[in-house]
Amino acid sequence: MEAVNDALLVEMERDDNVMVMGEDVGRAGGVFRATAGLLDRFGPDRCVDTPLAEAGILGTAVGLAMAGWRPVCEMQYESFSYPCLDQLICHVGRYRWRTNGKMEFPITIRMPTGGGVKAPELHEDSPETYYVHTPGIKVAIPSTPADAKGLLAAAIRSPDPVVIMEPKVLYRSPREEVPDGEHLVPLGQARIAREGDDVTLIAYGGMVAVAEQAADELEASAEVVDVRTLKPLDEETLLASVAKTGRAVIVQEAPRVAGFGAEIAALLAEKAILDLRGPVLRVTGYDAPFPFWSIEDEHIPSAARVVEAAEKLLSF
Amino acid sequence: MEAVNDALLVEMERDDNVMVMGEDVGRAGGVFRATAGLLDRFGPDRCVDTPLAEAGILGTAVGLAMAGWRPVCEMQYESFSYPCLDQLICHVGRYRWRTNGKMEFPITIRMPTGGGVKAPELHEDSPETYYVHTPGIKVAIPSTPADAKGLLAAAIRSPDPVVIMEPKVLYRSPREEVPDGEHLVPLGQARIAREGDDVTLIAYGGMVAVAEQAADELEASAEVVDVRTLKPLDEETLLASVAKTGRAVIVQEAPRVAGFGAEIAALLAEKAILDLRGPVLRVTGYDAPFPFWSIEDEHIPSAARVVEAAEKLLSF
Amino acid sequence: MAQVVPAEGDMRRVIGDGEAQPDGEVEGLTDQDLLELYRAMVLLRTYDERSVVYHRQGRIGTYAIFWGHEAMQAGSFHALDREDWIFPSYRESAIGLLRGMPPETVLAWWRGHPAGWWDPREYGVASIAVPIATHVPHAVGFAWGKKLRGENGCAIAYFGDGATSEGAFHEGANFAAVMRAPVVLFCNNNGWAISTPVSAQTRAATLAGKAAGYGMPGVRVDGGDVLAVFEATRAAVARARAGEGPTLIEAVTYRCAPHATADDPSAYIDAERVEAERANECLGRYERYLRRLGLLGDDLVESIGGEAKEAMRAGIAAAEALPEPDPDLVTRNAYAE
Amino acid sequence: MAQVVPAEGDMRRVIGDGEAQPDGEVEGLTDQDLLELYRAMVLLRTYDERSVVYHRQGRIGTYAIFWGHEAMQAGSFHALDREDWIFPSYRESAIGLLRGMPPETVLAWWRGHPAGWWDPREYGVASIAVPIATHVPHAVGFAWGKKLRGENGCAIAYFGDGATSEGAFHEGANFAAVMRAPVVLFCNNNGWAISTPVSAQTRAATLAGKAAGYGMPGVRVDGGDVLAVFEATRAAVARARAGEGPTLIEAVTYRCAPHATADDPSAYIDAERVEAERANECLGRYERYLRRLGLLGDDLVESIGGEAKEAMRAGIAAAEALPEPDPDLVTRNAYAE
Ligand SMILES: Cc1ncc(C[n+]2csc(CCOP(=O)(O)OP(=O)(O)O)c2C)c(N)n1
Ligand SMILES: Cc1ncc(C[n+]2csc(CCOP(=O)(O)OP(=O)(O)O)c2C)c(N)n1
Ligand SMILES: [Mg+2]
Ligand SMILES: [Mg+2]
Repeated sequence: MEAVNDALLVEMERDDNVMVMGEDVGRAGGVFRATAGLLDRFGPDRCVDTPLAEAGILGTAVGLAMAGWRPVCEMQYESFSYPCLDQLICHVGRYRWRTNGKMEFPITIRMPTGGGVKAPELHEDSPETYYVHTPGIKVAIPSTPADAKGLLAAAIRSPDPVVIMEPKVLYRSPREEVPDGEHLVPLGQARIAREGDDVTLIAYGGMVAVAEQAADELEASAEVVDVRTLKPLDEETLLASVAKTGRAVIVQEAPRVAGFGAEIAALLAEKAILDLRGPVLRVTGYDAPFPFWSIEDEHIPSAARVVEAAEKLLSF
Repeated sequence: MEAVNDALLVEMERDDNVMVMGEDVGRAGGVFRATAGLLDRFGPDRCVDTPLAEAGILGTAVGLAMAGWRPVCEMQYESFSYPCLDQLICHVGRYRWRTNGKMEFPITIRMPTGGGVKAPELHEDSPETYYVHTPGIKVAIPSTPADAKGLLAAAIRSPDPVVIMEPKVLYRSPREEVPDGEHLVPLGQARIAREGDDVTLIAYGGMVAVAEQAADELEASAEVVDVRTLKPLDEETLLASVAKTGRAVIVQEAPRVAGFGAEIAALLAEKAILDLRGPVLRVTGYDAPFPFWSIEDEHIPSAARVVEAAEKLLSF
Repeated sequence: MAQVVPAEGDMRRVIGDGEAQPDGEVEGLTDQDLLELYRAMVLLRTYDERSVVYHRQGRIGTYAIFWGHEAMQAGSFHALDREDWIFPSYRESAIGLLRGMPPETVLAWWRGHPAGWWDPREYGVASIAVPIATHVPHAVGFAWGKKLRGENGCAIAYFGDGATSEGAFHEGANFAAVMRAPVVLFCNNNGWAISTPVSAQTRAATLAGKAAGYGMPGVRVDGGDVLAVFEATRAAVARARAGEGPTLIEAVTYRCAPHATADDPSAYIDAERVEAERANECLGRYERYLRRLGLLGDDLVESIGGEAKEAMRAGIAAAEALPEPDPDLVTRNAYAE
Repeated sequence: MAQVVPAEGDMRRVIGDGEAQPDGEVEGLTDQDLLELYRAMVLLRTYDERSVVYHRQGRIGTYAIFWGHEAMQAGSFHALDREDWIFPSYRESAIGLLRGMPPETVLAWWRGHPAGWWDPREYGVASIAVPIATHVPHAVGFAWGKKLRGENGCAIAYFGDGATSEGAFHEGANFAAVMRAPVVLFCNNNGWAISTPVSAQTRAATLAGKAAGYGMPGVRVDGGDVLAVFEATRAAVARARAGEGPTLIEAVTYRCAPHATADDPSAYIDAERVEAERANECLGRYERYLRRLGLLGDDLVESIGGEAKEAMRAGIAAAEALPEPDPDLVTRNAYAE
């Protein structure tokens, strides 16, 4: 969380056109405290508590961008971003195209994402598919504090609209080194979180830690690829890893059907078909609403489920 | 179009709880005339011209369902359904689950879909992925007038919320036999539109005709599978076809990334891996907004692009 | 009709302060009704206070506190018939108790246990709405649907001041008016949407004033005055039943507890104002009113309070005794088939 | 200030009927301004009438007719400075012409040709908004953004009566008021949203009345009276520039053409009313006014009309002479990188 706050601070210092807006981002500093201190530092014009209206936030952000601002919009929780899908699909992803590529819409949309925090309904969704499928929108999901900072900074500087989904479990992750000052993680580059030879575990966001744990538990040597940017996708890194291991397990917390894991599987089915020594397996959430939290651990892919899939694949 | 109108008429006759609501569905009979005559026949209580507010339409439909109605909501165009995604994701797909499965929400959402009609911006999208990915929602897309009638009737009778996307090109398709009276096409059953041995062309909606044309043009023997219901997906029929041919080309008009074609490819990569004699290829729209209409034919998958993919695969 | 003492601009008030401000009264309410209202407020208050403790003890999860909102909930509830449906937000999570829902059901919800996922038909209480304002159209659709069927029953939707900024509120209110739906739109204006004051939410002088834009009446009452709230809701329900359509009620209060157990309001709240508001909180005000009327004495206060505490003790015990949920539920209930 | 002749309830009107209703006048408008307004209306009328013909000839695609809306567009436009931005809906597709945008650009849009996809900065005209009401927040954000930068320039958003039912209108209007954005919310109330009459859109007596719910002024003018529209917009723009925030203008007219070329209104429209409205349409009214003032004669009418026709002739020729679009555009321009 400090990483996100730090990225905002650095980027707002660096570029006077960057402004932060959202529900409770000012006085309260955000319900996850991502924007703490920004109001005092940059004043109420650049750190704006908005009315409670997500479509209004994103819709006015389009206009703010037209007036020369680089708005960073916070959606308080991923599930409360749904009212803004209309603006996102109709305008945010389309307006550059609508000007024949002449105008820029450097809008960043930040939101917490994912489960594992035992919260009431609609506080633990993983809606990345809605964003990734929308043309004109880039999507990144960090899995480490350093990436949370670097990807957010890259998003803010990007001339294109970028959705940054910050796994809530990351907010609670143990402190870790985050580079001071300016720190950029370019969009579009996956990260080999762990090298291995026998099977590739492909994950992003909160699932990277799960994949890493599974890699620990597996007897075989597992490579863990952290996708980091869902769009544009770093196909090269993914394909190189699968070319090496010949086996892929994709881990995705979101509901299974037409989730982003399917896109990765489709990529492999198209471009890695000769490398594959077995089926491409997906370990995912179910085609059901994220459950009441007493059983949320049954829904969120666990290391055990990943291990099981990998072992099945290894013995294929 | 008469097929849709006929299904509404038959189902409204059959069940007094069925009502139709939407923008301009009453006096005008719908901009595509799908609801023509229903106002006269069933009165303004069961064929309701609503205010211009899609989220309001779907949101009140949830309440109507709670009061015992089976609302059939029309979205005037697919792109104008985006404001209702919030209600869809937060409530329509979740409310049965939220009552521990005790209450039914038999809501049908009809919308025209797809391109090929040379209309202004935001009249030619193919947004099925947003719907399919949402838990609790079923999705069907007919490719023939008879299926347009039968799937809609099945949707209306379904205890679950169903999105029916009606390809606009179908509205303009030549007349074809549509069974009179009650006609049901059960949800969850794909259709072999054409039998063949060498390659399976998998398509739905407006792309089925494209796939069929490609099958005509191909020298090899192509099987065309019309998916019909995207969720629940008829895995069996798809897998059986690919088991036979060993080759699959998926045709999808929607933007490529994380489109529904990816889900089909992922299915094959998981469950047909030993049958596949080559990569799973997707012929899709691009990761860009549906273009201004003078070049829309470049965006929409053409028979030529499908043929090219199939030939590439056949010579793999 | 009610004898309403005008107060603070256009805000209706019935309960006086025992000094300068005289007490009014509401026609048609029997002594039994008045005590019923008290009992309801005590039950809600007890639910709320115990829940905060249970949360601290780790026995329930994050919890949305409604301390100080009891007059709004009990007062409006009392104007409803059993056939009327309630569409609560998280802030009214326990309103079902007033319909006989056992405390363990609501506690189970806050424990993330499926026993908290009730069948709305059982109590005429819709599921707790977590996303802001999106349940307003549900209430409207329900009420409209009842009307279309020629069935009795209206609906009441509860939402906050912040909710009025959402498109869903607007679309719902407009549908309600256009369809003349028998629905009461009950806005709990507690002055805050988490850390955002109502002054940053709208430039409108009042939220009740928004009603005019929909062609429906808007009423403003003192949300700390259970009788004023009852009276306003009764009138709105009467309009609804008479086929005159929806009413927007703005009940004005001041949130003097954190937004939820996870919230620390110290960064934004005015502590002095909170102090003052707590001193004048709705249950105490009503208790003093009943004492002035001679309807309530220490004994009754104690016995009603004791009953409520006992209900909660039994409730949390029952909630904790629920069997572990079936893990298979993660894949069930999304679809009928 | 303007001399406004009250008409039809609270609806402002300046132009009389040459008989019972006397003409008013608008202070500060020179003869040149008056003729400028006429020229603008003629250009728009000509654009519209020719477009319907071009559509029939298959030279443009589906087209949203704005016949009878010229007074609203030209009148409000005339109150703007060059630095002010316009956020049109499909109904104001050709409003850029008044800023010097060539007709072929707009025609190209209706031909589905990329030459119609202009750079908003070039004319201070945002892209044509197809989805209803979603551009209202854009105008609000732009105006607010200008204000935050301390730059001049306000914004005007055009939308219809139907648009007021959408959440996007509500959220935009609320943001405008809260942020005191220098923006004019211009509602073309032409009585219809395709086949839906405004009486089925809202129970509110007027759309201007919705402004109160946002704490902003609402003004109602005769949308067929170019001078009343101008005057109301000028006042709203002055408020915006003075830092007083947004204004909602409801310009009332009656749609006496089909919604678009694809629409057949015979199923729902009142043909007699259309007849009457067409007889009193805005351009003729204004022409008669100018003739009464002695500012306009047959010669000028003819020459101004001729210029407009010539502009359209040249425009359609230029649009048709545009090179076929590069098919590769299907994959370009969605992203910068
Ligand atoms: C659509 C949506 N956006 C954001 C949130 C997060 N959130 C929960 S409560 C709240 C404030 C609500 O304020 P108000 O409507 O005044 O109700 P109150 O909590 O004061 O009763 C917010 C922003 C949400 N639940 N739903
Ligand atoms: C969000 C959305 N829903 C539906 C439509 C389809 N549609 C196009 S124009 C129109 C009617 C608009 O009426 P109004 O706002 O009064 O504007 P007018 O056309 O009369 O100028 C509708 C429903 C749309 N473009 N956008
Ligand atoms: Mg509040
Ligand atoms: Mg209109």
